[in-house]
Amino acid sequence: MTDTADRTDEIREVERIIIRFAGDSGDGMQLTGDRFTSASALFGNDLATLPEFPAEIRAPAGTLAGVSAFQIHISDHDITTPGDAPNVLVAMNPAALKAELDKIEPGATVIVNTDAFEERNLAKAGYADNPLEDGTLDGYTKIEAPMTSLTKEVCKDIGVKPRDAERSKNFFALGLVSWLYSRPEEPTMIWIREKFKGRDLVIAANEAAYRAGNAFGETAELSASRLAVRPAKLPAGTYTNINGNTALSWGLIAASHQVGLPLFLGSYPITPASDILHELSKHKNFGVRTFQAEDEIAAVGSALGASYGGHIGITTTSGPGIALKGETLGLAVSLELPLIVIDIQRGGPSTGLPTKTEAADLMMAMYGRHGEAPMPIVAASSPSDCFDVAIEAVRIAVQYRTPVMLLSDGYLANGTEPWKLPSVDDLPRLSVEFASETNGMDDEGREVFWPYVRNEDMARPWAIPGTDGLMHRIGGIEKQDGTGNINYAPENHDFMVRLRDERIRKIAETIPPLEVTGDVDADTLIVGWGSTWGAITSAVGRMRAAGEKVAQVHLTHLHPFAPNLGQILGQYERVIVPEMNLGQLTALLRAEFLVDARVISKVSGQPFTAGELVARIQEETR
Amino acid sequence: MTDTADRTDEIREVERIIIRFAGDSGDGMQLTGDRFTSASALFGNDLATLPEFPAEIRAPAGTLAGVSAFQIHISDHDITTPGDAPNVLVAMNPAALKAELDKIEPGATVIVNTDAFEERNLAKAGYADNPLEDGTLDGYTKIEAPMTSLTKEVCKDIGVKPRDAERSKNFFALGLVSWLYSRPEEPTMIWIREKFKGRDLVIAANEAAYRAGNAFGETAELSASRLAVRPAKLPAGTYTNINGNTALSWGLIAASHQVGLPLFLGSYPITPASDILHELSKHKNFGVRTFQAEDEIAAVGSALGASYGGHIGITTTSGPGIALKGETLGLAVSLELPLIVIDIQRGGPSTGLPTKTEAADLMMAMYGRHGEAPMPIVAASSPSDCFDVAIEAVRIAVQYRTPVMLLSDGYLANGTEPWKLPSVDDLPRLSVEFASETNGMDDEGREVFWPYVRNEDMARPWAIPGTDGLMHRIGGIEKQDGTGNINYAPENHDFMVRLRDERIRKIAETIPPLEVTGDVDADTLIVGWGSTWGAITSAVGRMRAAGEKVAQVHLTHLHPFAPNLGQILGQYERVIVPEMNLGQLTALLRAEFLVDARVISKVSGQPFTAGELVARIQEETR
Amino acid sequence: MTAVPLTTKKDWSSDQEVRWCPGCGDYSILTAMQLLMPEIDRRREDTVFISGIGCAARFPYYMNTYGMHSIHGRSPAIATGLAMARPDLDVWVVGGDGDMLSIGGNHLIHALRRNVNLTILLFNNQIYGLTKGQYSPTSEVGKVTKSTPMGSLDHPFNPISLALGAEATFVARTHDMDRGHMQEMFRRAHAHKGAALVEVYQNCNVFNDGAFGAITKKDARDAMLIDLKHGEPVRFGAENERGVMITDDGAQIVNVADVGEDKILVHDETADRGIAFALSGLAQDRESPTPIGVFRAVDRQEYGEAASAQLAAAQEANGPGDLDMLLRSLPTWDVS
Amino acid sequence: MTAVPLTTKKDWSSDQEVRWCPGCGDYSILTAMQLLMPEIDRRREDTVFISGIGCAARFPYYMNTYGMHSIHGRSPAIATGLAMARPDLDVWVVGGDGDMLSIGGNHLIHALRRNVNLTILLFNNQIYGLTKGQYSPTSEVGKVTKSTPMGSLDHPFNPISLALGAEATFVARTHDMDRGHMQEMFRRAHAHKGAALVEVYQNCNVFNDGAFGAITKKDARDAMLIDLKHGEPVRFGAENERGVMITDDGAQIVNVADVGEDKILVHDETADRGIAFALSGLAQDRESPTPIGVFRAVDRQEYGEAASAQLAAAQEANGPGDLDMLLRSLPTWDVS
Ligand SMILES: Cc1ncc(C[n+]2csc(CCOP(=O)(O)OP(=O)(O)O)c2C)c(N)n1
Ligand SMILES: Cc1ncc(C[n+]2csc(CCOP(=O)(O)OP(=O)(O)O)c2C)c(N)n1
Ligand code: SF4
Ligand code: SF4
Ligand SMILES: [Mg+2]
Ligand SMILES: [Mg+2]
Repeated sequence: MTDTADRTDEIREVERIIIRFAGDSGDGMQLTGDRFTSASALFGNDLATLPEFPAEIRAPAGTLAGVSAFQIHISDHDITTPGDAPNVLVAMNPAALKAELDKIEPGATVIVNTDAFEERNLAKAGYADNPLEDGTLDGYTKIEAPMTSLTKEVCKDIGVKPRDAERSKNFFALGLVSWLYSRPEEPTMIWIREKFKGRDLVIAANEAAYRAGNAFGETAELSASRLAVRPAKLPAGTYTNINGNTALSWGLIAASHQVGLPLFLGSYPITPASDILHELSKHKNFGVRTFQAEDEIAAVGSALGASYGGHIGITTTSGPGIALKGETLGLAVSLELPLIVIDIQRGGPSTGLPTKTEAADLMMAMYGRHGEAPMPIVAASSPSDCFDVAIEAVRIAVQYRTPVMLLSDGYLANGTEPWKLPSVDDLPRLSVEFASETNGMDDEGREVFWPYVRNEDMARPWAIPGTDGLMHRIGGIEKQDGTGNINYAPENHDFMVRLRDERIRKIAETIPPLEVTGDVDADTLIVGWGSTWGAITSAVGRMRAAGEKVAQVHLTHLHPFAPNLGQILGQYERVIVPEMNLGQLTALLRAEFLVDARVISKVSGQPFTAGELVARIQEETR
Repeated sequence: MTDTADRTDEIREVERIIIRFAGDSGDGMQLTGDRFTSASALFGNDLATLPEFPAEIRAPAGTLAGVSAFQIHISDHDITTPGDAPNVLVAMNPAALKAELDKIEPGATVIVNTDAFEERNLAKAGYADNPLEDGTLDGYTKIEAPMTSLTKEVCKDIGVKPRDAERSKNFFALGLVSWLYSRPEEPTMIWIREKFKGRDLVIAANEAAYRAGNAFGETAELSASRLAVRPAKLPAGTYTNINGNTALSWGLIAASHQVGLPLFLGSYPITPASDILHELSKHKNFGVRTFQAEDEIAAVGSALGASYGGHIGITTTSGPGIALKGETLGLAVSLELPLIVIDIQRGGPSTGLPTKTEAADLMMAMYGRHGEAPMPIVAASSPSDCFDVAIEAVRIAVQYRTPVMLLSDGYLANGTEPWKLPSVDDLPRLSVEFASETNGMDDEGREVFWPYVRNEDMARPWAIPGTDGLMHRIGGIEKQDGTGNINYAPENHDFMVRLRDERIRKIAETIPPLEVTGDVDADTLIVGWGSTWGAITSAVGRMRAAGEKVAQVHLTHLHPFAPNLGQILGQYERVIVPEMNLGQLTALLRAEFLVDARVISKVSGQPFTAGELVARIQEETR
Repeated sequence: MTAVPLTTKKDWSSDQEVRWCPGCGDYSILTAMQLLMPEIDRRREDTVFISGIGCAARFPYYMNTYGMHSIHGRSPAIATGLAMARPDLDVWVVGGDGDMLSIGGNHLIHALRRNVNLTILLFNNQIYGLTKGQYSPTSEVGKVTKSTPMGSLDHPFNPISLALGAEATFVARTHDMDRGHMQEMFRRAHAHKGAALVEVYQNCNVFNDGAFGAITKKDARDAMLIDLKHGEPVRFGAENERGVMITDDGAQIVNVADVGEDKILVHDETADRGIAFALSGLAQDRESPTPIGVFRAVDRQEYGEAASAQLAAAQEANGPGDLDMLLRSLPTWDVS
Repeated sequence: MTAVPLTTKKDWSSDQEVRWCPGCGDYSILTAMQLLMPEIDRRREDTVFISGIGCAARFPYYMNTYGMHSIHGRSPAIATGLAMARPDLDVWVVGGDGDMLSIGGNHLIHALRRNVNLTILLFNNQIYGLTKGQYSPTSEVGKVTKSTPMGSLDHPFNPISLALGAEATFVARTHDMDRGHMQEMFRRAHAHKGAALVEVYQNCNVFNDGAFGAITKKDARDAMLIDLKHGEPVRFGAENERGVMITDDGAQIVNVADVGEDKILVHDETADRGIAFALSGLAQDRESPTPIGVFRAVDRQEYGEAASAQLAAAQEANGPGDLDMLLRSLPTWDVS
């Protein structure tokens, strides 16, 4: 046995590694992935992650349905996706191997927990023969480790019962993988000690398992497989590894802080949006009120009630919830009150694929209300961008007194990336003033408050209950501009319908112009929105590196569009729009700008990979 | 006094008259209009009507808000609208005059009930001076009749108390107008006797009032104003005067008859859709089940449940209701069950203008569901067309096993036109077969039923509970094509999303090609959908009569479009789309066919008039 | 809180024309309210009326307070958000039997169980007024309406029973023919901390005229209205000769003379819900004696206050939110 | 109706893999049902299970019958349509406490008041299982969950009370630890004509383990479960030493010896709703004796049957629908 220091020289340096941890839901793969991510982040790699859960809470152990996976891409330079085909697969049981093998790249390293490859498990996974023996893994680098038994063994010494010891086998895997890919041990050890504080046996078991994994690498002479990825050269600053739902929650809190109004969240649990409710409910000391309503309609209703009262009313949900909120959103449009409506999109239609990602709610966001009921729409493009977009949504809502739809998706919600923390001083300065004075005169010459008088942004005054002398009534029946009185006159309705449309279009005035990246003078422009940003950016990067000319533009504002979008589109011969739907933005662009935009569509519950995008863009441009 | 026979010679013949009856909600103007309509229909005129109710049940008497109006266009030739500016206004009180005067044509005849023009009523209507005296009616032919007092007078003799007598004053108005415009008396007398059977005093009062109105014309020497409109030359057949909601209800019953399945209506009352619920609930002897649900979601849910059971499930509502049904419609899309969803559109957004018409729910019909949830859409173009479109909706639903959205609007719902009754033998023959046999094999080789196996229309089998041996489960989670088993695989989802899209597009195969009318070789094509048909047809007629070349095409199918629409659009330099919204079909056409379609938009709660359409088309084409 | 100025009915009346049908019971409820408000020690500025859609739901337009005429059935949900966000306000909810019990039934029962600080007035006319006369969830079985030409089949809700089943802390009933009683109930409901439901029997003279005539008209009241009064025996009749007794078979109407005075139930607003529920069951149709008054009034944690208390406790424990600290609350690392 | 063939549990089990967490109470409910079905005289073909969304709502997939796994909260509405359209079918509705009482609360109470012929099973685990552990409308106050880190504030519904308040004609409670009792309740509910609600206390061992342990575990049952039996005195305890008495203060738990046997309530499923309601109120927390069994079972017009009767009556009166006559039912005129 040589010592570790010695071996280090043999470690091959690579630019990037993509590892996929896969096991039974009960195997703790999400945690393992998280730990590996943390260690990599602290080490200074750029990274992106993609957790994938089964739809069942706890599907029967050992079955394909129960497989839980976590993919992480670590790199020594700026990356934007969790990677195409993984270079490494950790399979804790046969089901995991079966479910994941076709996702990884040819020649990849496959690390298996051999203990789990016994008859019952093989059968449950639907393997007639043992894939470790029948040539299934030919062409892969196979690393076989009896993780369960080795973990039990090291745990025996410290007095942990075998059944409990078994639970630590994911730390064995983590130890082994960390050794193989040169992750520092310290952060994980610290974490274990904090997390399990007071449960000394658990701490000891996990530490021992981790070290056993480490040692297994050494003893099994796996040095040939060792790789290292250097820290990335990222802009200086303090970083944290963040997922979209957390970033979104914090963005809302930040916006509330900036605008000086308390948050009120009315929500009904639904995957993958629930974590925003969970996160916000932890921050009551920020004055955040969270209300778990009886359904989605009550959720948005309560948020609207809070907005009426001068709070920033928010409602969070996923597609099915938005489908239920349509009528209330129409009311919000008519009332012209600020309201933030957050849709963490998932696979549809109907219950669809609750735990998978998709971006097919854009049209519903745009049109899912009766009558002409326009609503601004913004979309986040990466986990950390959720923070910024949340602030932008609040800005639009309070400045223009309008409900705003914010679109994110399951991929952004749970995926993570390192995020350079903004300084609080640099956050956008938002502000709003409640009305405090009368602004009209009634027939008898008395000063009164008119709720639908408009300022230069065409926004009406926000006069909250409790304000001296501004008593007024608002409602969903058509009203007269200015006075806000119920008005059924034909001309008034026509006027109001157009006014509501125009006032939303007017928001474009405060949307910064879009910037085209890549080869501005290319023939082909790739237009994206939402979470496709990472894959598109990476694909465009690869194509350009290979000498192809491509331009890219990514939209945060879906309604109204940034003011220069039409002009940009006009400059390109070919406009290609990758979307995780059947072509929703594509249709909007075609209708508005009459450009022959073409969709590259993927609706499989999975994000695009950069590789497949390159191929499909090439197909379109050939 | 000369006798009537004599005077008849003096009656001037005209092609058409447009009369608007207006009065307080309590004045019985709808009934008056109805009676005049019936008499005209029986007389053989072509006609079209437009009733307009106030939003309040009974707004305070005498106020502008309480004005109820009924417009009728009678003609000696085929007409398609209730007319532009009325030639005659009957104003039962000052509020009616004030509210309606600006709608009528210059020089029109204004018939007023002078008794109502006293101080209190003038004040309620907001008149400082009496408009009958201050020159307001200069330039109009004014006919002043003290209707209330004359009615009371003739009723005194027959023993009716003054208070009760007053209620008959609308029959006075009817008598007068019938005399002026040469309507036969008999049908009205018969109707009065039937309607009030057993209430002899009421019959006597109404008859006396009618005759008094008649006599008033004679005695007041109004012969100069007398006009007559000859019967129109309509195709031979039996006619009835029908409104859209009744036609729609009958169409559903007819479809049920043709397809041989019972109807189930789940509905929640809402203006202007409630009358379909009312109408269908009268026809239980047709095996029609109507269920007034607790809300719109339960309404569509119950209809879907009935569809699952092998009925034709129907749900009727207006915009706000559709906004609530979105989630359940997504389920229906996923379940692939027949379901008829009827939206009688009204002014929006939100509560909007409940009693006014609008056609701004097309985009919601198209996109108001989360995920990719395509649904066919059909729209009715005239009151009687509601009958045919209802049958077409049922055809599509049962043949293709899909929810279908049927769009009508407030104007069609309440407006009437003469309808040549179809022969039952000539109705479309619909048919459907329930599944009765297994169609798959399970892993163990047993014959089983697979709910998502497809026929040549890509429709899945409709196996209703109770069927021997076909037990199966369906649901809203993504399923495997064929077996219908829950399936989370990426490829399967992508496949199913595209399949659902394609199977709806495939419906185009059974949609008859569109026919262009007017000048097929014109430069300008007017594309319409829904209730604009009448106004567009009339406008195109007028333009062509004036020597301008215009082509017209009207869409019944909004999704998918008729197969030849793209080709038609491609033939014209200019595509103009009149819509009672801000340009919803326009956007769909632009996105799908990349043609520069331009909207002519009116969103005032009022239908287009032919005159204003002519002007706006000319503006666009100049 | 700002001092409450002296006001009169006129101050509480908005400038909007009242648009109910002449003779509608809603007028007398409005008048009762506008006359009552000056006596309640809240400013118009701090008062909000939230309603759904329906004739009843027009109410907020006529009150010179803050108000929202929202959408059908959702007023309890919207008001819940407002009351939670702004515990300083006085939030009233008004709606009809369709609005609150049909489409809005779920929001109502959840607001009741949560005990949100709302004063909820349910104008029960046993019909859909605004949509011109369909039966409602409180209509009697067999009702012939536009949507039920052969008579309705649905067994009605008893709003009092439903509210008690939904854990309401304050439930009362009154009727539009007795201004004093209405005002007393509104005042009590308003004073209650938490969700208070008042069912108001309201005559729709156009589509359901006289629905309550048999019990509310002056000369019927003695025999037909059981006026519940806390601490007093539950008795009624011209001579107070009838009363209510609790047995193993529930609440029974008896002749006091037959059973003896001491067997008569003494009304206790704070008693077990079962008794209030049994009392609510006495009015199963229009021809049986009907209890009015406060069925139940008990103290329980008010929702908005409890929510605010959690905010305060969180601040107490963790200090006021510090945004910078929040951003650094997950593991961080520095790149230089 | 086709003759009902002899079947076994296996015939009622679908080929789909059961996907609840190991140890979940849903398994025992499924087994109870699959074992019971062969004893109920309905064919699998005529049996339909309709559910919403949630762990409980997976139930239909596992029954070899017709079934629909619909959307969250809407199963009572969908089932209402099916039961009305097809009175020949045997329609069951299954859902969790979130599905049926939170988002679906309104549909449930309306189905109950209408008395639609549905057998409704409410799996109450006092938690949202499928969305991984938020509190539900039946969770106890103060519950710490993902969405309520400082404890929940909402007073819970008592599903039995709510159902009684909603005019239910059949209401029962059982629990997942007693197969025999479950089967008895399912059988009774199924036999009931109209809407029958059975609340099943169900353990979610992942997110709310042991919620009912204090009352349902074998050695606790004697002291903690009050087994309601029609016609029998309501007594419990190891020696049947405790019982329930009705007083002006509601239902009281007493020592039988203290009050005498004849004061003990004799359970009557058909008695006034007030008594059943008072009984339901006995179980206000997890540590108090809890009644199980049939609280109420009364006859009332079944909705679908009544609807069908109207159709028959209309045909009787007007003859079967004649389309041609219908088209000519308004005034017509001829043009030649
Ligand atoms: C979503 C929606 N559905 C239906 C309607 C139509 N609608 C308006 S009021 C009403 C019911 C009115 O009855 P109720 O609540 O009892 O009030 P009332 O008019 O009797 O005072 C209905 C069905 C609507 N406005 N919105
Ligand atoms: C419209 C909609 N909102 C929210 C959800 C998410 N959701 C699924 S199940 C569920 C609640 C589950 O709790 P319960 O009904 O008690 O069933 P359990 O899982 O506990 O058996 C929720 C909120 C959804 N699927 N659809
Ligand atoms: S319809 Fe009835 S409830 Fe509505 S305003 Fe008229 S009388 Fe009142
Ligand atoms: S989460 Fe709870 S209720 Fe759901 S399957 Fe698991 S144990 Fe059962
Ligand atoms: Mg009502
Ligand atoms: Mg639950």
